[in-house]
Amino acid sequence: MARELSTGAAINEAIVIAMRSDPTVILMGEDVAGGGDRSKEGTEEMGGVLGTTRGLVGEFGMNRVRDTPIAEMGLLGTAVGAAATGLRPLAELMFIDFIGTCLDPLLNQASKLRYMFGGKVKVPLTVRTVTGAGMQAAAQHSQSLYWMTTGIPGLKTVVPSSPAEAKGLLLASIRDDDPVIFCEPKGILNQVGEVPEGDYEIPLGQAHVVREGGDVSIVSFGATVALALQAATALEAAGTSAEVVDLRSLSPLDETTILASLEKTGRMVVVDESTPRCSIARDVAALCVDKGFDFLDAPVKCVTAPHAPVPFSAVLEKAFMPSAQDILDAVGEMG
Amino acid sequence: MARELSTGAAINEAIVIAMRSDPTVILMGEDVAGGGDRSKEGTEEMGGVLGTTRGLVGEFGMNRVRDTPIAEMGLLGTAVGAAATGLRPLAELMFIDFIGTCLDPLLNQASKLRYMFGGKVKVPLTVRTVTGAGMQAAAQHSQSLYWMTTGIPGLKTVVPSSPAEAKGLLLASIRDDDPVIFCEPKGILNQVGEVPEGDYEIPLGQAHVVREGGDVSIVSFGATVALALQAATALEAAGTSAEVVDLRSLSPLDETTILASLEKTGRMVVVDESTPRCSIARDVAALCVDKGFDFLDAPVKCVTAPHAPVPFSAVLEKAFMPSAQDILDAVGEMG
Amino acid sequence: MDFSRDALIRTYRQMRTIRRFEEKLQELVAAGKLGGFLHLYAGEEAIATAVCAHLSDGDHVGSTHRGHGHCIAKGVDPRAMMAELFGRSTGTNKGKGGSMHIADVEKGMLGANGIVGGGIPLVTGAALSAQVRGTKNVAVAFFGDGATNQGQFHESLTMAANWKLPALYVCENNGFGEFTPTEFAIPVKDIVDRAASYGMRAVIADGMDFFDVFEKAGNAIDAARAGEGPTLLECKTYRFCGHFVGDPTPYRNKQEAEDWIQNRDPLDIFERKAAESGLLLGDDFRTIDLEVDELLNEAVDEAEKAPHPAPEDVLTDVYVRYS
Amino acid sequence: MDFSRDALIRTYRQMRTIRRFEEKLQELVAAGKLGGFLHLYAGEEAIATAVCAHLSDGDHVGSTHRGHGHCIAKGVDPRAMMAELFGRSTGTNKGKGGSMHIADVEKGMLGANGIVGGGIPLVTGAALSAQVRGTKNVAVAFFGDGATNQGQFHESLTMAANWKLPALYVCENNGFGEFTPTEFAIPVKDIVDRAASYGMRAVIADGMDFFDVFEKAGNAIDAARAGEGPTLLECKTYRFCGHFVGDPTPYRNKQEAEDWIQNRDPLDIFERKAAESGLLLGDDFRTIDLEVDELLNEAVDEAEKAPHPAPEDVLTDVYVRYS
Ligand SMILES: Cc1ncc(C[n+]2csc(CCOP(=O)(O)OP(=O)(O)O)c2C)c(N)n1
Ligand SMILES: Cc1ncc(C[n+]2csc(CCOP(=O)(O)OP(=O)(O)O)c2C)c(N)n1
Ligand SMILES: [Mg+2]
Ligand SMILES: [Mg+2]
Repeated sequence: MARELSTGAAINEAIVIAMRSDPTVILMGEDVAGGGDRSKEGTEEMGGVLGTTRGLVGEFGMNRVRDTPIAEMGLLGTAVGAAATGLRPLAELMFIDFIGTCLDPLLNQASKLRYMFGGKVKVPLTVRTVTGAGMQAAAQHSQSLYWMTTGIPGLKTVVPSSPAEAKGLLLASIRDDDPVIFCEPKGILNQVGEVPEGDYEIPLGQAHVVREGGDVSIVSFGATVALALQAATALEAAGTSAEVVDLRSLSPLDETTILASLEKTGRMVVVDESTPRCSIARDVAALCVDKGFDFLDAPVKCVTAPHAPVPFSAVLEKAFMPSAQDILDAVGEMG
Repeated sequence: MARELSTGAAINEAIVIAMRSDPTVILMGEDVAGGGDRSKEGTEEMGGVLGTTRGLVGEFGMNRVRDTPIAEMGLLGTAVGAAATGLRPLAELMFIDFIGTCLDPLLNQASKLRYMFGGKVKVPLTVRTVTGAGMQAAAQHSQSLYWMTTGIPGLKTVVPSSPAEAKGLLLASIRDDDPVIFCEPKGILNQVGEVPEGDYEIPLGQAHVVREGGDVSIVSFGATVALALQAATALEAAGTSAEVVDLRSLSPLDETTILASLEKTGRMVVVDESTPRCSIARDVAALCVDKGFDFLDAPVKCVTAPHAPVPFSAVLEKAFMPSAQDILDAVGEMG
Repeated sequence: MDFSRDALIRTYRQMRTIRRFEEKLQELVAAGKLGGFLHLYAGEEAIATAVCAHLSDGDHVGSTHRGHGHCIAKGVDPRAMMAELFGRSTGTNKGKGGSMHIADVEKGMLGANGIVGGGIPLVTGAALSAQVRGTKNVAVAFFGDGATNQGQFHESLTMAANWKLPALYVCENNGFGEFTPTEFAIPVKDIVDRAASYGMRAVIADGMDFFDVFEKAGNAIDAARAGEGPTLLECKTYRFCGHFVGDPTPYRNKQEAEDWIQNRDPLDIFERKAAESGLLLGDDFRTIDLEVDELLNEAVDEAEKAPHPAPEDVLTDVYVRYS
Repeated sequence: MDFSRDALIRTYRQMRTIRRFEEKLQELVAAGKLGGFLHLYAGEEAIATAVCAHLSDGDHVGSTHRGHGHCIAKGVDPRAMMAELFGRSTGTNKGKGGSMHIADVEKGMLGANGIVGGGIPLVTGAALSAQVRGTKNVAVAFFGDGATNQGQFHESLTMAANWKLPALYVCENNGFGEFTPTEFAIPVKDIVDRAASYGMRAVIADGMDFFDVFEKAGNAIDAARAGEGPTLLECKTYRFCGHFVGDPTPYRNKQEAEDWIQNRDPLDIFERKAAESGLLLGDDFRTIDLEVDELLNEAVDEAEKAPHPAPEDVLTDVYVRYS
């Protein structure tokens, strides 16, 4: 049980389990193998631009592991069609920034087919994608656009915060009968942690109280959970007991756990790597001031990136990304 | 001055004024003429699927009025390139739902070029588009996706609420040196109202207090302003004085006017035609519970559509769309 | 002629049903009874009918905003379709879809589609599904000339060609994309010219002639089932009505329109050719016409009497599982 | 040979600068001094150099993630580029862009682009702008073989062909899209086959031979300036390094790579042909090599000493006007 894996390796393991346990699961994406099965040519496949899918074409073959052309609209649209006709595709959108080239299959097809058809179809599609800043990858490879898929009814959006969470949430996502956008924050991809062996699912729509506390709630998800925990440690040293909630899935949103935490502490900070406008942070803050109004002892603070594209320079990128210090400052400002 | 026009006609007038006053303004879109200048063929152009741009190709010619193929990615991408190289394009995206086929030029190019280039370029592009439900146009032709463009730093998003507002805001948008998404809600397109003659601009980023009141603030925009006013009338009859704010532009957002109204009334409803998650309504609510916390006497209520695609049936579409009654209910629930 | 009397009757009945279904819609709109955007297939009936004659329920079809003909040809019940257009809970889509989204997955009908080009990758995915699962099914995308300018067309055909998918891409070249003539919007003379970009087999058919489309679609579908990959089939046709119901067509050349409508009606052409075979007589056609009329009158009556969805249904069918 | 000694020197210096600039980057990455994603142009230098030789600052160029060569060839200052890669405020983009976004609009360089295919419509827009404003300028898009599968390619070329825009589309076919061989991803043998979809003029050039690209690009650009519309120019080339700096290239055939790198280096080919002209001698080349080395050593020194942006700058340059 003390086995440690990186998030990337945990995801690879989840995919293997899903593909072994269900022959209708297929993997599609750009370079998910890298020119197909190369084992016979004396060369090796890369297994995705970050190596996450290495080895899969060897086990599952080219019928079930499909390198697509660089054509995201075709890739996702085809995955939606396959999902509506008997397969359970796991599609890779290399970086979520590329959603600009393939929003239609998500916005107007995957999310709406079931509803438009009066409930007479299901679209069991999962789209894995990488989100977030921190690698100096600049404005077109660093965005945290999960707010965009969260805002689309009919889609589910999941963001794991650790290797073990990634494995269990990905298995649940693949097996979910609705379309799921599964986000892999850059900040956790190389993180290493204990990962249970075997097949397990973490249900969608259930937030996780990562740390209990009574004075202030810090709602976070993905790479910001670690920041929240750091901030909680610092706050503890200063005599403030912080509760840290990991949302896990942004849609469905576990309102009950959020409101229960607020009821307990009366004070709320929401931490989100994305830019502020129409963000998850502000969405959760709105929930608090509606259904949680009676619990509120202080302003709800949103800790997000600024309203700007992601800059390249390391200095600017650091200024751009939310930090544990920003959370402490937010708690301080609450009075 | 008692001249009345429909919103569509007011927009047509604004385009004529903008094109006459600046030769770098061009108009591009699908069927904005309809097969080019047909005056010589004994046939007539439609001037857009809703007729809004009728007559323009006759005055400005085919060099400046460009029917594009049904290729939104090419249409908007080309408009961005033209905007960065000396033109001031006004592009038409027929319905905002089609943003799925052309998000990249907005998400990754128009909004980011200036920032990525270190401030050394400007992109004076305006995209006109139609939003909203109410015509039984169903799930792929009825969305209110302005929240999506509002969440993208580098873009501005404008939603007018009447013919006169549409004219002045469109002129300001076209002449703005940043990329602007100009939304035309279906609910106001056929609305008729007084429209001043001549050239005038309504500045972006300034909300408008449409009706003053002291007991509750109703923040609205686009087609929901009329609902807010209806509700205000009903509330007045019941002894509650409502202040109605028309946001006009969603980005930039006029925080000052919103917070001033909240300070005055202590109670806030935000009305938004879109679905709830990551909506403008929740974004404004989050503002209120942060910077306006001390003013709040009650929960902030969001009146939006439900978290669902837009249904076709008239009965369901009515249930889907926010109404004046929903606003009254929200005020009632505030206690 | 390789057709039996039964097959000819079936075919004519289908084309007639499509035509009459839409004539009903025009009447109903004029009477203020129907809402929403309606795009009529009139003039193009031979295409859907001929292509779908080769398909079974296990084969998938994807359609467009102009989808009534494809639905009927693929076996969707016109009564349920009519109820759908009335927004009733007995409709194909329980009233949630309307004209641009009519679907019946059990019949292999993957939906009309309001996004130009949006159905093309869905169909490509259905073909991928057939290939991965090792069935002998095919998938067919119907789309317009204008749709070939969409990136979704290009990306989908690239993938289908790379993978030799069992797919058929049927372009209904009806001379217009909305109000813009095809030659103004597309830089090549024939849509089949575009297949060179995918090294894809491509064939032109006379979209007004059921028999021509039947033969060419049949060859392409046989090839697809045999693992020989996809085909692009261009059917030359003409849109008899405006782009949508209510379009006054001021942009269209009256002469040209008259010529197509008077002289090249696919139902007339079919009737003439079928009559030449001697298997069907003029009276047979008129009998079918009456039967079709009756069916559709009933469909309208039923639809008008059918229940509306309940307002609460606005929130059902969004997800399979909500938590 | 139609080239003067000066032109040959200028050309060689440019190709050498591109090559050496990127060798420096590799050294700097190895030394842990540079961050971000870096895609090297090594092996493809002849293309950018030959195409841009026909352009002035008023002509626009759009590039890709692999943009260093296009920038240098279009006249962007390598010192400012180096400073940009170090993220300094003296960089071309004030440190906000980095390798995938280097731009210099005054030089007509519309930016590298991190979105595959994303630069193609921007360039099409620049060509539209030239046409609407009635200038004699042209616009050139550089993109890879993989990018031709993008919808943006298809939609842009359709528009350019419809409107006869003064544009040149240069496909750098380097055998790979990331790790996937071109023949695996694209269903046609030559990229020029795709031009049939637009009725567009199309030409293949040897991308390793400056002189061949120069001639063919020149003809296409002259045609564009003369109002004869766009051309698709396919340059056959090879990516000497991995897809990005750090890519161990396990997927690539070692023999094939060796062959291209040893026998078909565009700098060697240029040197051989230029030397044959008798206008330049071996020593001339070596002198230029030294000058280029010096320039780039200085560029690195300067960049390392240049100031970082201030953290507050994270919020500047988002809008022209904020209210
Ligand atoms: C992505 C997208 N762009 C634009 C439209 C608006 N629109 C609906 S039908 C149509 C014309 C389609 O032309 P064509 O593909 O030739 O089909 P036809 O209507 O002629 O059958 C357009 C532009 C749309 N529905 N979707
Ligand atoms: C829209 C989009 N999809 C995918 C990527 C990831 N990506 C970056 S470069 C590249 C390969 C591009 O291949 P090609 O066009 O042949 O250019 P080359 O790298 O060979 O110069 C890919 C897939 C991207 N940046 N943008
Ligand atoms: Mg058409
Ligand atoms: Mg390549």
